[in-house]
Amino acid sequence: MKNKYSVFSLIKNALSQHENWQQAWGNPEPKKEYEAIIVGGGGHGLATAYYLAKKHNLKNIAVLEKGWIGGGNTGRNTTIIRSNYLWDASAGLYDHALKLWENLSQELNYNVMFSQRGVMNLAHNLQDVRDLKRRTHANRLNGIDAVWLNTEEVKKFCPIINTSPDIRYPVLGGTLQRRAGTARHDAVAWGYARGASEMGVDIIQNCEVKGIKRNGDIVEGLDTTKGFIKTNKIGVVAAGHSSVIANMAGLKLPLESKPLQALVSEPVKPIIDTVVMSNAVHAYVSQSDKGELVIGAGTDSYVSYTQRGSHNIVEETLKAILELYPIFSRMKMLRQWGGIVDICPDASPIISKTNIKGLYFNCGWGTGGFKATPGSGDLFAHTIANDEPHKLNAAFNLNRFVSGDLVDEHGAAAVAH
Amino acid sequence: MLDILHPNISNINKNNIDINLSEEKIKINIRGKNKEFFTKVGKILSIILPSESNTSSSNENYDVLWLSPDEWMVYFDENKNSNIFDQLYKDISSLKFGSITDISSQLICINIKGENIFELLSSGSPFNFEKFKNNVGSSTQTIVNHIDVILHHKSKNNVNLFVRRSFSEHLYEWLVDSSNFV
Amino acid sequence: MFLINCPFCGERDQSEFSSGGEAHIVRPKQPTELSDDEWAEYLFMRKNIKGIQFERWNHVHGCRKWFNVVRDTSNDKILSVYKMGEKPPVNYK
Amino acid sequence: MPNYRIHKTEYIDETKRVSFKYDGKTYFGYEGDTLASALLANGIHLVGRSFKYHRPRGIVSCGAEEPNAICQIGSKKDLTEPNVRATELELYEGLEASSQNCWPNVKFDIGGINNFISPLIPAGFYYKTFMWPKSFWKKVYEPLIRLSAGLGKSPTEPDPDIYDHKYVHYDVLVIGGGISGIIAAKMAAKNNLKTLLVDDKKILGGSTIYQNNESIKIDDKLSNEWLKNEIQEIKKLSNLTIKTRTSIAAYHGYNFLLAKENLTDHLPEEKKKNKIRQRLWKIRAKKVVIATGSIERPLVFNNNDRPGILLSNSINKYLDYYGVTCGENIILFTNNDSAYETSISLHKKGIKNIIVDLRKSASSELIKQAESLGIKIYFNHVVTNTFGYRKINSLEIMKLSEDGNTTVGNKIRLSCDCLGMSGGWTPMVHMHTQSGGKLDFRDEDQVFLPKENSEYQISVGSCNGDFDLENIIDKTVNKINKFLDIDNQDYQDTNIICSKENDKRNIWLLPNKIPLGKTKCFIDFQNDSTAKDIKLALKEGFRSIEHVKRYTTTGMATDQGKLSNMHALGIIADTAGVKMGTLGTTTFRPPFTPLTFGTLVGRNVGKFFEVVRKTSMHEWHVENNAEFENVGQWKRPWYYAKNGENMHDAVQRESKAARDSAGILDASTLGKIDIQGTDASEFLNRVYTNAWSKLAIGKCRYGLMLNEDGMVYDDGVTTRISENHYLMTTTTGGAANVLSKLEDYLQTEWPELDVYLTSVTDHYSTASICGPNSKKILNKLFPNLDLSDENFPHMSFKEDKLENINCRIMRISFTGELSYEINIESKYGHSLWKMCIEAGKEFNLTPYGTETMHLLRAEKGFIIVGQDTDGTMTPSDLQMDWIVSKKKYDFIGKRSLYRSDTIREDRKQLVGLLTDDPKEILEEGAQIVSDIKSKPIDMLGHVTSSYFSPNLNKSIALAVVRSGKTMKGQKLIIPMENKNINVTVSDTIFLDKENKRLNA
Repeated sequence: MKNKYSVFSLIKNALSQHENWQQAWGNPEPKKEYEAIIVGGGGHGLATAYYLAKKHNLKNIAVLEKGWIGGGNTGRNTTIIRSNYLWDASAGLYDHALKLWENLSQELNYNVMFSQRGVMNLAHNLQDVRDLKRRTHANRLNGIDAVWLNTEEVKKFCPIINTSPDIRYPVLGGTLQRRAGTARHDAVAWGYARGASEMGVDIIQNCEVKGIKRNGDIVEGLDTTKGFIKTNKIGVVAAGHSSVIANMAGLKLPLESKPLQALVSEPVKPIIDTVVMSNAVHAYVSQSDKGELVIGAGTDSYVSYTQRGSHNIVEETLKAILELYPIFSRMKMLRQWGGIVDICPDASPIISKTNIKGLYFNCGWGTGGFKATPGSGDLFAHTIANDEPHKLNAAFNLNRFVSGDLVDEHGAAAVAH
Repeated sequence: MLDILHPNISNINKNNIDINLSEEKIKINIRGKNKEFFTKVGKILSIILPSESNTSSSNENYDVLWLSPDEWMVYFDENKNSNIFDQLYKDISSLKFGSITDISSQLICINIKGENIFELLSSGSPFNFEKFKNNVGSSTQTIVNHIDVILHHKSKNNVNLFVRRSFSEHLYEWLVDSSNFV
Repeated sequence: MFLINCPFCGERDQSEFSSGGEAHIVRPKQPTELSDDEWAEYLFMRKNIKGIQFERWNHVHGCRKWFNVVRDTSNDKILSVYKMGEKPPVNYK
Repeated sequence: MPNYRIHKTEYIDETKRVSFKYDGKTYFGYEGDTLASALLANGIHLVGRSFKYHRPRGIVSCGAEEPNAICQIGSKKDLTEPNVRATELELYEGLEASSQNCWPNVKFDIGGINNFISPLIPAGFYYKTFMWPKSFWKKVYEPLIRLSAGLGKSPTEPDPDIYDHKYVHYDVLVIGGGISGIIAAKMAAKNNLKTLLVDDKKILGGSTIYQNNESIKIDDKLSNEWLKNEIQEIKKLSNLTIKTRTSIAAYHGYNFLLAKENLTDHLPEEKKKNKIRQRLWKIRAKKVVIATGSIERPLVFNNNDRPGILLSNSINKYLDYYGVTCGENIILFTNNDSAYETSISLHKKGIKNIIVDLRKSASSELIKQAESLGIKIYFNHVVTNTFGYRKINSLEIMKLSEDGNTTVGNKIRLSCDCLGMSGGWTPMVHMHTQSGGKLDFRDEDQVFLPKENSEYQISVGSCNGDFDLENIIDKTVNKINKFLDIDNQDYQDTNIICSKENDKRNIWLLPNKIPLGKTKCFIDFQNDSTAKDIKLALKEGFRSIEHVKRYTTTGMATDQGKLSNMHALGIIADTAGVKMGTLGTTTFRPPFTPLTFGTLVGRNVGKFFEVVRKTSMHEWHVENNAEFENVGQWKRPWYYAKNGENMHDAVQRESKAARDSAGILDASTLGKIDIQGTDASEFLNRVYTNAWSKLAIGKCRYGLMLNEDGMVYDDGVTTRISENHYLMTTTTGGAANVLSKLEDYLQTEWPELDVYLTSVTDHYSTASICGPNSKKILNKLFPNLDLSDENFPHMSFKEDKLENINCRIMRISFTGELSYEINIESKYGHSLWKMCIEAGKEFNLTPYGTETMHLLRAEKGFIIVGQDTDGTMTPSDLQMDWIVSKKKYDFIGKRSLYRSDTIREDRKQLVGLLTDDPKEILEEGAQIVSDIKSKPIDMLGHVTSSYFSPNLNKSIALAVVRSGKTMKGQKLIIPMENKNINVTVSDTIFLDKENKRLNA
């Protein structure tokens, strides 16, 4: 690695007042032609390019990003990583990702600060208990660490939760995945960008795709704000805007794009050292390494590309937060923001070929794509390189909406993640 | 003897706000579109159904609130015309001119009056009461503290609030709590 | 929070409404005669437009009526509302 | 103790002395002070340590932009509050505040060691390290990083304070009560527009209210005198509501704004009790006038962060508003005229001061005034370094080169105890951009300005980039007249005299002889990001402003970059050689200043967190020891704990009683929809899977409703009341959704159908009596009703009266027992229930809850939608093919039942399970396998319902299992954590397969 990061390189550079650091990734102009182009420079897109270069030996690759890399949902999410999904297909997909997360900092030589502080999902009614136990059993048998905690154990694991039986929806227990946790979202995009760039991938920012050129049912290239670029393989990973790109190729996707909101509090000294999610009352919270409480809200019910969203979503979420953590009432919201997520009818993603040759889509991650970043990139790269899905993403094809073989994760994923 | 059990709502008076469980009322949901429907209703109730949104019509016996272009609610004190429902049902629903549904127990009527009632409602309702409070007879369906309500501006600063029975205690408690802070 | 002009009740706060997604997706009159692909198209495939979208809203906490809205999803501006069964305004494409 | 309060002002009530504690020590201030002004009056500048390097930091400003003076307020576990800006907190008797992010104390802070290793910890250092050895991350590095997290401390007990919300609607909202806001509000209100004026301070007037320079006059009065007059005027306007201590937090679309009003934060603790602490105003305004003013910029030079270095205008405000001087020997460092106002004010109060001005020369009225007063001015000079650890004690200045890129000549060392800096003014465009407005960049004074105003909002005054008074007043008046479409003449003849600034010179990063890498030129004080951090980010390829911000954390502290964003942008632009206008700003996200969660939630906490729905019988259940289950928003009796039973015992007792004699269930929560219209039958045909046209009047039928995707959505019994009239029941949880879905189909897909739907869920209360003795009980209640099987068979309906009150009685059964559901108007529900209990006494009529109901129906293999289904089950999967009409042309979801996946034979299907050990009760949710050794283990399905049946004296369960339909009699395994349970697939009906009990 020409620009290896370590404590030694920090010391060395400190001696020269940090004047000699090299660019983390390049800033090239687009070439005329690429073997493959990834549309979308978020975590998933950059990871796709990284694995295409690293595992499939494609060297002439470009990632096109209309703004700045990591500026979409990668930089806007609440960074929760877990793999305790219900169905085998989902569990396989997300646990593949989780295993990659566990070595990602070393693999990329970039500290993505993956923190395995555990993710706990709470149950607030009897059906929640059944659903979460079902998930816990499925996870255990799928080799995914998951344990059921009763109310006392929940309280012990996270003492600030209000587990009083007198609240509106008392905590009846919860499921805990200890390997789950959080990571530093920006670092994931930057780490993959740096890794991909070192293997020769062109990362082209401020380059918006304006059209997809086809010859019959085969793709030929992309019209962009930086001119036409030829290619026979296009992988679209443009979360939020997937339908916009699909429309350029004359495709409709089973997606709706909706604002998802999140907020952080002012930083305080560590007060919660895990991630707690609660679908029934719509609240989830963790604390960042800066000390901010990171709180995810729900999506709005309407299609919108504004990245704004309604105020009532935030209000409803904080209501639930105060129900579960009444000690946070005097904490202050520092900033709120929205991201645009594209949501599939079955709350599972699409990592798939299309009926246009050379055009691939990776989309529909809804509110929970961040956790899948490495796995998604790896499997999408496989799909693009081989023109066939990997067995771990075979179930996440587009045809499932025709056959009816959906991977319905509503029960387990509900509003969130 | 079958006792009537009212939701746990008592009379409250503070900060220029009176909150009372209203007298027992008959409420009838009436729906229809065709000419016969309007004629029949007009005849039976001696009233012309309000056709304008957010309004009501009243005579000495009945109040009729506009709910939607083909839906109204008639309400009146229980001791008056207790067979009017049967008559409406027989002449309209049975003859296929529309729909007549008794919703007397579906809704609880909470009467709120006093100078500060619109302040009170505004702590939980996004509805713009500017016009409403200046027009006696206005009616509207909206939300108060996340609960669906029908409001009827009966007389100056006197509003009948209709809420589904199962929500009524909760809403009442909220109204009482809110009246501390107007 | 949008201010939505219900064609029956007038301007109301968004919290009185629920969104019903894309408008003018007509339920096929003869579903049994459709192929799986055609049925999937009706069931799941959406334009999901960034820009001017025709969509349905329900004044669920008011008059309970469904109606259509023309809204620019890129800035959330509502350009027009019209009742069910009415023709969409022609000045929006 | 030194006293820096040097003169009286009308805003400080010197008759009201207020004592307060700071870091454990008692001090005094006066009513009218902020915590910051009181600290400064006591000579305290050092108030905190910075986040990363733990450098000593002092008060910098006097407002919301304050990055340093943030404190922990109070020490009680429930009332303490972190990160409160001392510059905004009004002083009150008994206030307790302490500094944050330092240990053991602010003067000696162990963390200060970070300042010495700062070369090793540049921006983004953690991305480059803490990776080896891998195992150290979790054990060593991460705990270390987390140890340094955060500033203040969260409360640890629930908040006793009350918060409230209120919706308001105005014609015009004016944000900001400075001079332009006051003018705008007056114009609007006088023209019959219902107007709201909000300002975050205690009193109106902005910065003009203490402006008392002779060269600035309006109608021959000092500007502050003139404005006080105006304030008196507007207070009389009946159309105008004025809210002080109220700040706009967010500006959403459609002119929906949130404002936070502080009601008790300025009161001593005993006066706060039982009052609303903060109120969130939810404002809808037809038009919004933004008059939020501007804030002064710092200047970026080496060691610009020492305590005692403030914004120049803040020094002025502390002096003229609070009567406090920030020092006795002050240097003002500026690139514009505003510092001269401060200088002249200081001079007049006898405070020695000199000016260092970046500009080569300048010649406005103000400068002439300063010169005539003999104030020393160093033009064309720059501060290159400052000295003093806990407070500034001196600094160095040097001459600037012609092009301003370097310094020339000799260092001049000047002593001082305070430095005021003014780098110009930044218009507060937050509200404009939050509303969706775009920005323009004005090169002349390097400011971002609202690009265009919409018909719904405009910016006036200095937030619009209009800086001198003449400009402010004239432009505001013109713009407001146009914006509101009025013709107000109030300010037509206003005569304004003010000093005009002629010369500008802006340098984002001031030159220095020392290499940048060895300097500490702070940009973001709180997050400790410096000019060299920004340059490092750029060097490493971070080009976008958002990248630089995130990499260096500039602008991400609790002040959200109010002081730092412009310099970060400026340095990026200069370094990258692009124009600032093209670089754009980072997004200004709500809220403008941090907003308490409590305020955002209002009174929707505790018992008002969410609606509780109760049936008419609720009180009886409470009196009879019911434990409740939450079903949606409803409270339903779960089981009745008689004589302190546990749930298992109660359910066993209840279940047995229901089958042996009689049981009674409150079924009022089931959704009920009244359906009328000539096409009611056709409508039901379309929404249910089975056929309805032939249902006779007076009969009931069970129906299954699907989603269009073919999956089971809801179920219930529907009764035909008359030719055109049905009563549909739905599940408790599904009631609202079913009604809304049916309305949707009626209004949008089938408008030709003459059908009306009306919810009557709350109109009826329902008591369901089941068991072999139920008929006898019914007979006691309805002696005139012929209950014979011939006259009143299963699945039929009768009307009868209970003491003159109409009842609808359905003979339907969810338990498999002979069973009647009595529906009565809800106001009599409680009475009905009591009468049933009374009538049933001799038959041991036993009230039972939802748990027993679930058990009883499971014995009969009846499904519960939502428990035995999960949105992936078709009727066929549930072994309910019998309910799907083959004849009907269409119904909701029909087409989906014939897709390639839904016709698969090996789908998961509902089966019964019997444990080999009849005492073993399976866990609901447990997974089912056939081969425990397969890898990966192949899960065939899961247990959906499981009970110990007292009537069968064994454990029973329902489950969904792959190809379950064909597996009857097969052995399967339930692998639990500590054991494997052997089960056999059975029929789903465990009891009374012949349905004999229905007619028992």
